[in-house]
Amino acid sequence: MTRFSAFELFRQGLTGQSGWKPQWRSPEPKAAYDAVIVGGGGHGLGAAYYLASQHGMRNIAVIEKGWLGGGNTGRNTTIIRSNYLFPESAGLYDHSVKLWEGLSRELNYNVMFSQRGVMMLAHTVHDVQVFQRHVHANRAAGVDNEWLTPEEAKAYCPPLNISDNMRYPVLGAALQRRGGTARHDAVAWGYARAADRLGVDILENCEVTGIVRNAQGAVEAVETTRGRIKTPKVGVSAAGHTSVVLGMAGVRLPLESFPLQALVSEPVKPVFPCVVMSNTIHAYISQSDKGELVIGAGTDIYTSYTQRGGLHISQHTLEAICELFPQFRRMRMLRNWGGIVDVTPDRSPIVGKTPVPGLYVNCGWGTGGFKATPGAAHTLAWTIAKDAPHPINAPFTLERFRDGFLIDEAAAAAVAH
Amino acid sequence: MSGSFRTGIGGRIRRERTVRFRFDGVTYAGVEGDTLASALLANGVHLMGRSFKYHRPRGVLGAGADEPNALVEVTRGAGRTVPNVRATQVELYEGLEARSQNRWPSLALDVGAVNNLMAPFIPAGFYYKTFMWPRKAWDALYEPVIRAAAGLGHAPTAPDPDTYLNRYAHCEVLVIGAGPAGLSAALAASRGGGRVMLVDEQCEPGGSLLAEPDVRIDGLSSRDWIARTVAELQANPRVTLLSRATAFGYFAHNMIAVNERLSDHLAQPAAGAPRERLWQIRAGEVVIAAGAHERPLVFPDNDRPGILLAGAARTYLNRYGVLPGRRVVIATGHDEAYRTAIDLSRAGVEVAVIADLRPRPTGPLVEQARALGLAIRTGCAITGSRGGLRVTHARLSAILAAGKLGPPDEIACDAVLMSGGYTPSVHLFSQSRGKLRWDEALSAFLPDVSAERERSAGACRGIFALDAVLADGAAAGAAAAGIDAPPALRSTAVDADPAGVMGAVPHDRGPDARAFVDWQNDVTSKDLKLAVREGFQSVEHVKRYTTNGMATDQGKTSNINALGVLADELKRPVEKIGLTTFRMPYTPVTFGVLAGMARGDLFDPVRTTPIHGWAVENGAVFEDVSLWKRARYFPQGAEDMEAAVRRECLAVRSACGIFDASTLGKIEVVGRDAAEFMNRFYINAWTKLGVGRCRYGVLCREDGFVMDDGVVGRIAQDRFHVTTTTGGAARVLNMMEDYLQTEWPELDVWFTSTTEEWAVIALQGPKARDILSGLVEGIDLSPEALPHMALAEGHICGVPTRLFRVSFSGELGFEINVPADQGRTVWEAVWAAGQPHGLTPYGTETMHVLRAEKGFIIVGQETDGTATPDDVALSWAVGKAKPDYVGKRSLARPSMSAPDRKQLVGLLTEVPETVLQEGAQIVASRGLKAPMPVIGHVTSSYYSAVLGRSIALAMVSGGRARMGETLYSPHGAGEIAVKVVGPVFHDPEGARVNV
Amino acid sequence: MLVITCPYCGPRPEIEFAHGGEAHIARPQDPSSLGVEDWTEFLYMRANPKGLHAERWRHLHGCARFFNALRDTTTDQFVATYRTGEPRPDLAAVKA
Amino acid sequence: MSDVIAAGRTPFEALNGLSMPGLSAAPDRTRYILRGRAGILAPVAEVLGFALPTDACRATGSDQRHALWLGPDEWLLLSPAGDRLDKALAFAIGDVAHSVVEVSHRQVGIVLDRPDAAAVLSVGCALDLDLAAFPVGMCTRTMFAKTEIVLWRTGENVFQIEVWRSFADYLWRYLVLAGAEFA
Repeated sequence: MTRFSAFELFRQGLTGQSGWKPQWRSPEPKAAYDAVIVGGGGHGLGAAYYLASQHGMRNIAVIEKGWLGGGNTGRNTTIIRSNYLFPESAGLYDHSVKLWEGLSRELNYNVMFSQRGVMMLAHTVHDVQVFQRHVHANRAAGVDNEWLTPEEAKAYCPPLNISDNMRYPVLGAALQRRGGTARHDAVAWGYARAADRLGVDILENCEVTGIVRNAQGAVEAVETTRGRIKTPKVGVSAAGHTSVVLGMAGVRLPLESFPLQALVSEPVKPVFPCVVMSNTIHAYISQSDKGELVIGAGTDIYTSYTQRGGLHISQHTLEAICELFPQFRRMRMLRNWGGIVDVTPDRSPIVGKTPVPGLYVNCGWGTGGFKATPGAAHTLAWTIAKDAPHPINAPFTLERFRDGFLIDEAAAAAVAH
Repeated sequence: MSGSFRTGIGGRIRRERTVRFRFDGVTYAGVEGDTLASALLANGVHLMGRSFKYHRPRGVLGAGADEPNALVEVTRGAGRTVPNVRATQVELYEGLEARSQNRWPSLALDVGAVNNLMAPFIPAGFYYKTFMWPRKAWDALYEPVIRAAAGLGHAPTAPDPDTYLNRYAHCEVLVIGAGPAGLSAALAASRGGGRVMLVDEQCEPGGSLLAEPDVRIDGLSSRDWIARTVAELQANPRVTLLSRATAFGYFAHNMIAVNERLSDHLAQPAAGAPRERLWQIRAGEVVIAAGAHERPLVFPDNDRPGILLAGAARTYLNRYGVLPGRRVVIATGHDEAYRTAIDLSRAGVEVAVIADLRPRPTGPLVEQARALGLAIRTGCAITGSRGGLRVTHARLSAILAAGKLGPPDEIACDAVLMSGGYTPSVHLFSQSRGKLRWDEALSAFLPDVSAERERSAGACRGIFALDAVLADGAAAGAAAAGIDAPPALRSTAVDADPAGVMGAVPHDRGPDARAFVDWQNDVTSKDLKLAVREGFQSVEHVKRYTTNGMATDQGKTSNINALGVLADELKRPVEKIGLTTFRMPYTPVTFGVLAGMARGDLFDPVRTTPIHGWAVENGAVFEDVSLWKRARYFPQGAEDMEAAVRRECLAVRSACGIFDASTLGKIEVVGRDAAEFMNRFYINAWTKLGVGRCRYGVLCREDGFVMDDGVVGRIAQDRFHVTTTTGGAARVLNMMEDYLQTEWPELDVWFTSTTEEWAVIALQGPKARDILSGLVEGIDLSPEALPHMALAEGHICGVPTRLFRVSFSGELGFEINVPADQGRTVWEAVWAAGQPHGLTPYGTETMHVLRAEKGFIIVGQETDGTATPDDVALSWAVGKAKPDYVGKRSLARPSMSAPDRKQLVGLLTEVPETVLQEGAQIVASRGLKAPMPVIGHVTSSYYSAVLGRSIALAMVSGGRARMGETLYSPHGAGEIAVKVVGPVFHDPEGARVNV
Repeated sequence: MLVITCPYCGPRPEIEFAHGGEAHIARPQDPSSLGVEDWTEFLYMRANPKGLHAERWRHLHGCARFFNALRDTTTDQFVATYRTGEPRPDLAAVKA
Repeated sequence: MSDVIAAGRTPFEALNGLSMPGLSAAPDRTRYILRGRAGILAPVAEVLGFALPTDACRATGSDQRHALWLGPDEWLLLSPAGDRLDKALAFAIGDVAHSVVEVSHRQVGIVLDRPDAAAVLSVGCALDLDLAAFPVGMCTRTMFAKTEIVLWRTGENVFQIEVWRSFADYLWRYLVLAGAEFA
């Protein structure tokens, strides 16, 4: 496989770029693998890559019902940060950020991780209390996060409106400088190419239709639209479709899948230097390398697999964007799309073993899965290889709901008096 | 005189009305009825833009919404600049100011064009393969350079002063598109008597007919037929006809979103005139008559200025009276281009040659062209062009039998007009989730199975012959209205063979030749082949890897040609490759019109209490709590918040304070099962609560975590006055209804929100009774008659009141509930009566300090959704004897009583003046480095004026077992030592409240 | 914005409604007698089907009643809405 | 400003002179929310002098008093200021399970009376206000932009709107600003 480099691009340039080979093979499924990953998004391909690169499991396959990265990997707003409140979360997401920092070179694929900084705006006294708690908690956990005054926030993001005639004036912001964005498709393709290079079979247009269990109840094989595949270990990273897949093995999950919309503006010259999030008025915005303003909207109120939401959801977000950045009011929405996000009761993911021996799951990321791609994949691979929790994903078990050890990042931002 | 390329007659323009405008600083003259593009063409200007990646000089390609090249910035000043506008859709007005984009220093001489020379080395997706070393260089060097080169126009720099409107509409039949199909559909549907809406993107109805002056329909000229049809529609009160209104989104359950542009076309919009309006239309039936887009030909150097679509050229001629050039080459694989050739030669343009890819084109149009003596080369491919900022030559080669090409020759020309055929616009149909089918003969995807109550008509479903289009529209409109179709109309139109070509034109130009598929994003057939070579087989992958179809035209001209190239490369039939998803919006939509009226005051409702006006007049500083404005503190003179709060706190402790508690949620729980419901719902026991008594209630979620709290008063055996937190009011009421309606419907109890029925005046402090005594009637305020946690109904200042003796401050306290209308009157009366006693108004900040001094929690501050009643020292409130209440079962889980749970404690800093930061973390020892084991966090922290020192509440692991321990809180560099104490700092025995 | 047919008020715009999650999950009569697995099932485990889904809605900004609906989560088309307490309609009947 | 509006129901024109033809404050009213089991229908009819509406989203009344169906067991009773009904209702209804709660001050009334009233409301109300779909006599809770209202059509071009007092400013401003286009 040809290494990617500026030199190679130049060399190929002399021959009309005609020498490039497929970035990954399109093999026929084998009869059996040592492990099968269900879901060809960043999480699943990453898990396969780490199984092969860290745990020496080369006889494995990733099965994807559509095209690689066609799920939430290719449908999100690519925000990456680790300034979560609870140490369990900060641990998992920061593990991810550290992997992001070396990912382009590790995969020899430029995923364009851009540490432009993620700024979370506080609009109420309660926001200030919550975000300052975040700052303190992150510092103690070794995660960078700092408090900015409104003036400092504007200095960091000049387009920001900090006038106090806003309905909800900006009272300050929490800034994580190591946060930023990455090129979502490249993450899936980069992991696919690197995993393929290590011998992993990537099977596109291959939908899992059943999970076969032996007399002891352990995983024995998966039925797919391309035939039965024997395997003792199945890792599921199917995002919004996880409930359906695990249902095939009789596993019920505390998950609901909601439509999540995002949109981009027409491309313009650089105008927005960082990522800005406002949980209070629901605005999430950055600018892509291409020049588009990338904006995250909220979820619809009902569960759905249509990958389509209501216009009023996008309107709600653009109201907020236009208040925070009134000069963008004349910008134009170019493209709007929907994903399917699987949400748990405590808004934290489930990563690890299931009640079924040999069946592992990585789900429940809600709206935050992209940023965790390398970390979740890396620790899931460990769990699959060793059939044991990784210290970092150990708190994110399914059992936490039974035992009441919730990691409730959402409730932590509960509304006060 | 308005440009040398203007014809003497014809078109729908008003030649006599000259309109002056500026493009890149040069003043030009156009005429009324022009678009920016037609006016520039009339002045011989084809060069209108630069491409996204290679910065190649580009001329206008089309004449409408599909334009990928001619994107400009139109400005009316800093706050009124719009980037990336299609010159083909900008209606000319006097003084219009437009700038070209993505070039420096000028459109003609653009340094960025160096990328063009780099082209061989920066193919599709090149950035994935490089810029990886050294790591820092990506953020510091590569990315900034890439970003600066990318992007098209500039974002506006000042706030947009214009207003945007919203309108919900409903109709029985919505027709989208006012071309021949849409007009016929609307006319037919209107006869059904129902409400009909007809929306059209252009400035006047007519669609493709606007470029067909010579066709006669039903015995009338096309112009007269349009006029007659529109007149009948406008005369019908049940019909709404919208122009400049683009249906951009098709949503579930037949909701169509339409963007109506109201003032952009005006030279001088009236002051305050709204700019755009969003229509959200719920239609019983939808007729899509969206027409079709012409396909360019994919041949080497097909992107030079002066190379445009043949149909577009015909539109410029027939609608705008503009000639695309003096000597043109027509390159086509489709009959329609012959119409252009015929009309142009009649207009005096020299048609050098018609190069037709098809071996033996036939049909009336071809014959007409022959009859006119136009040179036609059949089986002839266009394989290149020459020229700098304008095409000068077309390169033609005969296609030999073996698929080989004959020797090329170059034809001098100043314009090349091309056509590969027409692609039905199935955007909205696909958005509606309808299923498409591939039609090999038309090489087009056509609507097949509908998902909504919708039907397509005319060109957007592959019907092109005018008579058939008119009939199809009428049939669709009638069917949508549930009536019989009217008799078909006849026209004089000459029909074209609808079949065309797709994909790349064969050429002999070698590997470096670039044949553009997506003009704006500079995607060539080579790029598509590279993507396939690199293993990207899914059409979605190819799109994302090459960015084909992702530009601001969303692939209107490029998608089908790209499919053609892919099909050849993958050796797979098109229908097996499939199409990328059509996404909302059809054309870009202004953020502002989607945000609509929701700005400033109207962004969210501003909720204020009946006493708000008094607080404003008395200098209160406010804070936002959910939708409410609450007085935070009342500074005097130059006081800052800290000083004001210390003064307010001392006033309450020493004399009396008055506080507006009206925002607290209130719910009247009424019915003979009221107590039973309260028992099942709240953790407390209610049966024994006597009438006239109050109790502090705590509510858990079913998972056992504290959700809300508040004082509950029993007004009668069957009536409770429940209070909630300000932010929790709606949540609690919803949860009550949920349990009652779906779990306990047998209970005779009802809930009514009374939050806004009552104004609530909190009077707190040792002097409270003295102040009140002169004001109340029929209420005995004595401690015996009205002890702490009792309530009485009577009158105050002649107004009926529910008087609660409760205290959130630890002082003697009353909460005076009066009907909201009288809230301010009573407040002012109490205020006056309090003057001799040093009554002081205070806000939420002081309220927080006072309750913290007493160790009272605030839900959402001490609790964060993971705290049980016991965690926050409220287990005393639990009705232990009750068999069940919401959350009880969850609280029985072992983890809920684990000794290491975070528990509410008080913290005292070693240095009394040191005030901990709220949210600060708690650790067990000094000198820890991150990541450090954290055992708790500070939830509330203030300076207590009455205690003369700082106090803090915290949630600390196993906190109650740590009384007296010294712990540490990392602050900045070092840490602050704190002593763990009980959460009640002031008057622990509660003497002051029982007086 | 969906159109939802309230069993009391008829077809209404989605913005008047609140979604209530999976339908037909009755709160146990005596929760304290439930084993931890059963309680966890009641508390957290939810059907999340791709296809027909029985779910609760509340006409919050209308008649304020809770009711149930059968909706296809792959198309968002409603098959039926019915009042709280009524059994889940069997599809054959609905189609008829 | 809501207090200005509500105290004695000062006309809305007090809102920075924001006004619109046909938009006015409703006269002062006494309001109750009546809930209860079916058995209350007869006794309540006795007190009101007319039957409670049992058809969804319909209002009944005399020229003085009106009952608006808000839900299958929920009615909004409107009567002139001072026309207190609670004791009479309680006495008449007796043992039948019910709830009467006064909400006179919780909300305020707005009247929109102009030929294009339905169109004006359509700037913020997603309901179909065509006479066929929303006839005279229909009433319902619904949303107007971001506030809940009770919308009651009392004439072909006359709508009565009941809104919680602290949302009244918002509703009024929105109507006046959005209504400007109708002039």
